[in-house]
Amino acid sequence: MSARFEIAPPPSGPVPYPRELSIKLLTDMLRIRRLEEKCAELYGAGKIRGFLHLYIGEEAVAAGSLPALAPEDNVVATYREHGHALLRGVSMNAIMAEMFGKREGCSRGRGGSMHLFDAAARFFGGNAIVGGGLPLAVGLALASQMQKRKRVTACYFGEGAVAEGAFHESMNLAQLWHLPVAWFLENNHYAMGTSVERSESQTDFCIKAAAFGMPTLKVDGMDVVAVHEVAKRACAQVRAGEGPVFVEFNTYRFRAHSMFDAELYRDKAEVELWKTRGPIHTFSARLKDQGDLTEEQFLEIDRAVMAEVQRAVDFAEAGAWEPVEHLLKDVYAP
Amino acid sequence: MSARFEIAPPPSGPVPYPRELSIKLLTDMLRIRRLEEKCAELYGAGKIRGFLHLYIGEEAVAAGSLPALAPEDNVVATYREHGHALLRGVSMNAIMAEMFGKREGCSRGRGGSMHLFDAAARFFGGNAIVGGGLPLAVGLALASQMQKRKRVTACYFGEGAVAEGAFHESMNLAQLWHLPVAWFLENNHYAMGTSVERSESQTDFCIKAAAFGMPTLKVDGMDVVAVHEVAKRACAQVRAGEGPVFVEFNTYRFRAHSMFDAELYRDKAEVELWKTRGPIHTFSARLKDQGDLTEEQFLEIDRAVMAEVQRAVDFAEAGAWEPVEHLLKDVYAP
Amino acid sequence: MTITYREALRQGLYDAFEKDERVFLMGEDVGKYGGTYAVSKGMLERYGPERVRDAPLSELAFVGAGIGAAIGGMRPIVEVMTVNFSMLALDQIVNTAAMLRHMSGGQFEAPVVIRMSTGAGRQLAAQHSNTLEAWYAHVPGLKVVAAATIDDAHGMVLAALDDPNPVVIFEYPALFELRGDVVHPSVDIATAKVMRPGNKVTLVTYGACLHKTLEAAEAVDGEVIDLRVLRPLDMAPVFESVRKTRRAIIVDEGWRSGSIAAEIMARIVEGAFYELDAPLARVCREEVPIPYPKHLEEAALPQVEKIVAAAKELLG
Amino acid sequence: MTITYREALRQGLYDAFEKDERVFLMGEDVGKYGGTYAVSKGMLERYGPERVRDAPLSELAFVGAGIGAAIGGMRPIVEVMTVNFSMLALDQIVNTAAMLRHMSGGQFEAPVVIRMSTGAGRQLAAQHSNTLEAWYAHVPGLKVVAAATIDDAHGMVLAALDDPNPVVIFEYPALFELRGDVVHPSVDIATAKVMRPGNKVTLVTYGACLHKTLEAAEAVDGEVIDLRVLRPLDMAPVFESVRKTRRAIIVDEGWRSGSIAAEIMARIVEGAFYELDAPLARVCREEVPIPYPKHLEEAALPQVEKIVAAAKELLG
Ligand SMILES: Cc1ncc(C[n+]2csc(CCOP(=O)(O)OP(=O)(O)O)c2C)c(N)n1
Ligand SMILES: Cc1ncc(C[n+]2csc(CCOP(=O)(O)OP(=O)(O)O)c2C)c(N)n1
Ligand SMILES: [Mg+2]
Ligand SMILES: [Mg+2]
Repeated sequence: MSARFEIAPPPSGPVPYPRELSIKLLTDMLRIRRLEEKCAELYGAGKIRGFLHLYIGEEAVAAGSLPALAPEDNVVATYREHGHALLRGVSMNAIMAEMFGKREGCSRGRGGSMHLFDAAARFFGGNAIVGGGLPLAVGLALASQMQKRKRVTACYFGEGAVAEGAFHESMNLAQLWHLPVAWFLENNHYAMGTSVERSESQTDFCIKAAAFGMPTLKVDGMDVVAVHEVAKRACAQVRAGEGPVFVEFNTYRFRAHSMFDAELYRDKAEVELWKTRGPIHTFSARLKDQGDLTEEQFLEIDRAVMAEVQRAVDFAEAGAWEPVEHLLKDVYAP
Repeated sequence: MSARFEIAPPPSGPVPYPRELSIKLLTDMLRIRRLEEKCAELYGAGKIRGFLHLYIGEEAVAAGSLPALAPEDNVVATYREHGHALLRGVSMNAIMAEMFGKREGCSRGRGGSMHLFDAAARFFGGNAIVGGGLPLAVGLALASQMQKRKRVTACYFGEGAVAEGAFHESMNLAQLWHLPVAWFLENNHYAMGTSVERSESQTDFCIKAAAFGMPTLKVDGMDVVAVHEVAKRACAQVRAGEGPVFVEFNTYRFRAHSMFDAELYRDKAEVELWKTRGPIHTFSARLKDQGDLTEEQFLEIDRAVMAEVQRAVDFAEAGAWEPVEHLLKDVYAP
Repeated sequence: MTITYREALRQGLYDAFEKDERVFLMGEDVGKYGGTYAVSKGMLERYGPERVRDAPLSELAFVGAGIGAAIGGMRPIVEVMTVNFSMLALDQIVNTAAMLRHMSGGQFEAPVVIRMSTGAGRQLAAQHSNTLEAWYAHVPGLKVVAAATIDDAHGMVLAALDDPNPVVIFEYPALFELRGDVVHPSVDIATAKVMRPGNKVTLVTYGACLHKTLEAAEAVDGEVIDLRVLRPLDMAPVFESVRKTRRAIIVDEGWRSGSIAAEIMARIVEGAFYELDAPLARVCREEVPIPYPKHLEEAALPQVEKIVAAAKELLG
Repeated sequence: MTITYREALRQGLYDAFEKDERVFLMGEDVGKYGGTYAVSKGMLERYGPERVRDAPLSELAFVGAGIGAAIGGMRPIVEVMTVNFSMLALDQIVNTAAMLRHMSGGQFEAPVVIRMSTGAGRQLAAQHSNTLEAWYAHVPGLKVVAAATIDDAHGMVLAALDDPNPVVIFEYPALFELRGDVVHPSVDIATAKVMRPGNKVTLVTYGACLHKTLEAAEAVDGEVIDLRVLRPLDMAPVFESVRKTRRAIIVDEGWRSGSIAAEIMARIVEGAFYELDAPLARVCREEVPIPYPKHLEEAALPQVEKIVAAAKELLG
């Protein structure tokens, strides 16, 4: 079992936000959750194929951090990026169509689950190479710096990526050149079946990042409030020109790594324990406690989200296949 | 100018060794120095070609650390490895013949200056890829560990290599698996023309290594006594099964990076300042101070070394060229 | 009783572990996860974490460590999850494993076995569908083999461990459910093999394409050759076949330009030009990163119909 | 007034910097050291450390950063000191730069220019003498060019910056002292070029081998074609020439198996088989890591005499 958070109590206490913001955060988490539950179902039905990596359990990280970004900022993510794309403003329709492989998808159907892209949202993917997004983020940030734009590049990655050389080289470049990057580490404690204790000699990732001279922040990634506060602070620092910031979000995936995972490497009990800290139900409980939410309201939100999901499925179903004649399109610029 | 050691006084004080050991250390340093001065000359004469990287100024590191190793230990080095090969027991003849490209060379002439190898001495090269030796060292150490042999793998590398992903990944594996590696960082403050301040966001390399949970030691690499003491300690720890140790030797190269370097990137004054800390003259001064060495004795040692160098040149000159028919030999095992 | 290609791979690993205790397996998720593709499932329980060693996501260092361990006297089998990630480890494979023997004047060898899965066909999209056999086959000092059959899935790892050179073994997830018997428990890694005799056209291939090619051969009386070894190539059966059929097509899942197919064509034109009655042809991957949707992925890859069509065109 | 190849490369960089202020140069020791091969000498003083940016030894990340900066709207020229070290950066070049446009459905482009020196001939031994053009030319999404002349040394970087695709430029230290005039200040990166008309045999080559091939052509009335662009290939002048000479030899500094030469041979046999009066031949690097001594290095590489001998053999 993972050593950390084992006995930590679930997030609790008052939510210090206007009700509108609270409801938005809750809705955002639910949108990811319901979207992905539907994806899992559609995978079973053969509508979605290839690799599918669900974010279920980790929704507070995307939901709390993405609103800290401005439209002109950049987002770089991994293959576990449905939530990030969605909350960055890519429509659920375009995401679902992409997973179906339809031309109405956000990558014209060519990318699938692991390669969501959206130029208008400045969403730079979707990268199926672990650690592959980090150098890209360095470059995007370098461009903004040279262009003298106050633009944050937020780069999400899993803790598995920390062992890669790409992590090390990218941290050094970012700090050395004082680049405007917010490194958002989603530590869900496992890289496929490998727990952090079995892949890292140092399991405190903030210590690793601090060794580059980088300011670090660590936060409970199951608490959307904590995430949002820290993300705002990190982005403000970066935007103010103070160089990169490293944030570790401690979180957990409730589902298997991908649809091909027998989950031999962790106890059911561990998963159940983490589920007690589930970001959606703990947050709604807090909102209910303080009178910002009723069960009826919750159900209403959920119904609206489910309707959005259904519309996305319908949209994807109704989408068209890219004609085979377009196979070689966009390999090179015309 | 490099910030560190700028005002540090040259190594001084009594040498706590029996005279025999002291003379050996001095002789070893001189052997490297004279060998390489001759190489520079032979490069000018066209006898040695390709890349030639001199270790002049850094001799105390090899001279002090290699005697801490036992014959069954492994040594992995870089392209700046003449001194390491020599003090590991590769004959000067075989080294010089290698630089001439003769078949009597320690790599049959195929490797040249950057690729000295010697199986008998367990000297695993000579690697022209910066950082390339580190994963190799991890593997050699892993083999010893699995074979339950008390064997240290000493891996030398420059501070430029620290920015490479290979460094990061290798440190983690070594510490995670508790492997018997002595990481010997030769920090000469420059990677070609790039000073550490311009390549590392964190210039204290021990902090970087410590972030892997690894024990670290830092030492004046211009002081052969200090080097020897620390190397013995490090090797003892590794041999005792305490896992890897990281040692940073602070040193300086007096010559250009290679024979193609105009040295635009550093002040002459800086070089001169470091020369006052030259490992050979400061060490002989100390020996003289305490009556272990006279000028006459020094000159005698030097003459013997020069004679060894001359014999090596003669040997190399008399060596044979590998016949062209052997071009494809040893690409595959027969 | 037949077994699957996946089981054959696993059986080969078990046999190797039993035969030589210097053998160990190292790679991402080979142990506790049960193997990415369940190839090494059960091995951790049987042999323990020393010999079934999960590695962190550090392709460059753990592949390099495998090379180093081989130099140090062990017999590592390094699993790179897929050829896609092996790009991160190429430096160690080329600059150390492939070159060490020669540049040390024959003093050192690195008898490492590097297994990687390769190929497309499962809708994994651009970054997870590469076929880079041609890159590896370009490098002197490496032996490169491709397991297209149950026998080879089982036997190649054993043969590779018996070889003093670094050997890269390509495995094909597209074939994991293929069934058959282990007919020859021991195989060589030196020869190409005629898999179906035929008279009208020589069809040269390797890896997952073998099975499509065999199917296509039925329609055109093709003689099918499985290269098996991509470096060093064994051209003798190809030349022999071309002398008979006077026509050849190469089927290769790699991108067309710079493919293994191109090399085979070059060899045929160098060595058997006057035997040819028609131009050589090839059926390869289209020059595109593999798109996700099934219809586009299929269109990008060699297929039975394309092979048949190419053969018919050649036969005029 | 003639200039050297090195000066032409430098002039191309200066021109690029003057033309577009989004252009910057990034790589190891491009600035303060003055450029490993003094190509960028003086540029730091003129343009400052932002635009002439020394990078730490981190090939994967700084090449990736160049790609990212290109995506972000800049026009980076990334220098990888030599092709040997580019192995460490391949993942970013292939999985990001080459694939991004296609897998994003055409939304993003990465117009990065990646320069690297390549080739052997200066006794730098195994790890510093690779010629890996064939690897890069295998990858869809990349444009790959080789500068063999003064015009191309000068003009290719400008043309590459004008191209919306990622472009890899190979430069040849073996040619640094070559002298000539800049005759065409602007060049395309789309076409192959006949460098010497001839009648008896077509000699196709690129990079440093061009000059050896031109010399050899004198002895055998060869028509010499400089490919210039290794991906996508321009075969038209090759076909045209072969129609005339009916014979072709490819000269390629890369290892024989899997070389660019193999691809050219495959294309000729696919496209011009019936024009050929003789087998195709190639003169390539021997299949060995380059040994250090001069006589062995020379023996390993294509040389004028070998080209002449191959031509004479073909001419019967
Ligand atoms: C370079 C590379 N190596 C291996 C893989 C296979 N792989 C895909 S996801 C994964 C685990 C990554 O874990 P982590 O970074 O923690 O992210 P998480 O999946 O937990 O979100 C692995 C090993 C890959 N995609 N890329
Ligand atoms: C991977 C790689 N990148 C670049 C080079 C070119 N290069 C050779 S030595 C060197 C500097 C290395 O500096 P450092 O590691 O500090 O060792 P030093 O030369 O100072 O001993 C560079 C950049 C190389 N050989 N390998
Ligand atoms: Mg994880
Ligand atoms: Mg240095």
